[in-house]
Amino acid sequence: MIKVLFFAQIRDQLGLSELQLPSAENNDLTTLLENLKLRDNNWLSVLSKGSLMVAVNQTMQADNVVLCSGDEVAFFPPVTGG
Amino acid sequence: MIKVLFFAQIRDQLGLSELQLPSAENNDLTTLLENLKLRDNNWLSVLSKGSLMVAVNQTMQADNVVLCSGDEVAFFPPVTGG
Amino acid sequence: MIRVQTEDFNQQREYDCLREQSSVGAVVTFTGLVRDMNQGEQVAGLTLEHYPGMTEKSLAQIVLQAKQRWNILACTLIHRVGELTLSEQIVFVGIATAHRKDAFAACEYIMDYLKTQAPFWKKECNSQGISYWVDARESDNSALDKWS
Amino acid sequence: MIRVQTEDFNQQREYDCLREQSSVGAVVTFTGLVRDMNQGEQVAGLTLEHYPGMTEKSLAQIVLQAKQRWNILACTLIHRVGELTLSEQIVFVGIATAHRKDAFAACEYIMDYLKTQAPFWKKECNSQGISYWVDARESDNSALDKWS
Repeated sequence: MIKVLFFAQIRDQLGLSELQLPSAENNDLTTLLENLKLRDNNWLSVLSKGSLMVAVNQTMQADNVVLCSGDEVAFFPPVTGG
Repeated sequence: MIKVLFFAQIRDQLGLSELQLPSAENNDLTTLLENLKLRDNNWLSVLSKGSLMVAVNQTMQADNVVLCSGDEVAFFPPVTGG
Repeated sequence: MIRVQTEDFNQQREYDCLREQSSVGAVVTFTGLVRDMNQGEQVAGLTLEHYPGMTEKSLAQIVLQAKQRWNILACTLIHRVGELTLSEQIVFVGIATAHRKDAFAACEYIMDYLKTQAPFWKKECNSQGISYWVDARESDNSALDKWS
Repeated sequence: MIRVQTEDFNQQREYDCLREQSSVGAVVTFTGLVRDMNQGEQVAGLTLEHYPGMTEKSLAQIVLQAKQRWNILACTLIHRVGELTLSEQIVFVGIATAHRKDAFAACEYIMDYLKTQAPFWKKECNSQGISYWVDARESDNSALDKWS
């Protein structure tokens, strides 16, 4: 399974902070994101934002990467700490 | 009279921290400096350094300025505070 | 030394640790505080959310990059999470070096990267008691240009 | 607030004054310390000479220029004179602003100008007890280029 996390506005807008997805049908980041967008119009709109940031195993990703069972994927808005 | 001050290495090398000069014969900075250099070879050598800094009435000067009685002229090496 | 914590921190204590070595000639500190106005809103306080695990990892990476770039004798980075009220301390970056140029550059570099790379999110509360997520500032992204 | 003094100063006290206003979002401090090595010499201590009267005037001018250039909410500049031993504090510059960029820039600007314009001279004493005047560093002059 792949652990998927959502933070800040993204979590609020989806109403969900965490879910588990089967790794077989989500073998790379692009596929996983496309699968999530298919859930409904709200998921499509929230996850289609150009500003969406993605981390795989707690490292920021700009491009597609291969995913394996046990990986942790996180979606969040631009960071605003400091 | 014009008050002339020397600081740090310049003072040590001249063996003098302060002197008074008549304003009539020292009516601008260049003339005053030339008059001091005429004192002896040590004064000539110490005051001929390219790095010599000059302040008139406690403001740094890069060019010649007119001097009047009561003015304060200071000669010192490049500053090294901070 | 990197810390992510709910507790406040003490400027003097952090400064004293930074200046301990006798080779230190310069200490630069940055402290970020909750200020009363942000993006046109009168701010009463804020909540700082983060991504535990990734936060520490990304801060360690930013500090490592700074250490590879400048001669740093000591470095402290503290970021608070949770609820903060007006004028409270949010973040501390302290750098000790032999020469001032390195200390200024490393301190600003760490803040610039933290602002765009470390997974913290601010939810502000305004004077009417309304909460809202803070928008990222474009100027924080363009601040990175000077380091490339 | 500008002070030229023989006494030591306290980082926390100066920092607390700087962050007093509720509009302050960023505080940057610089502290210069007597370090153990300088220009290849093992340093035991130093004496700071200055030009009384001109010192205060030149520091005030430098701070004024910084205030004309950046939005500064509070600024503190302290420079010590007299005898200092190893690891002692020499100079403090603290800047409070709304945004961090102004605080970093103003703090470094004040130090860069102080290093080349304010009439202080250091006489170091090495570990053999020999005293000598410190040479000005060419890098301090070239540091001014970034502000023009």
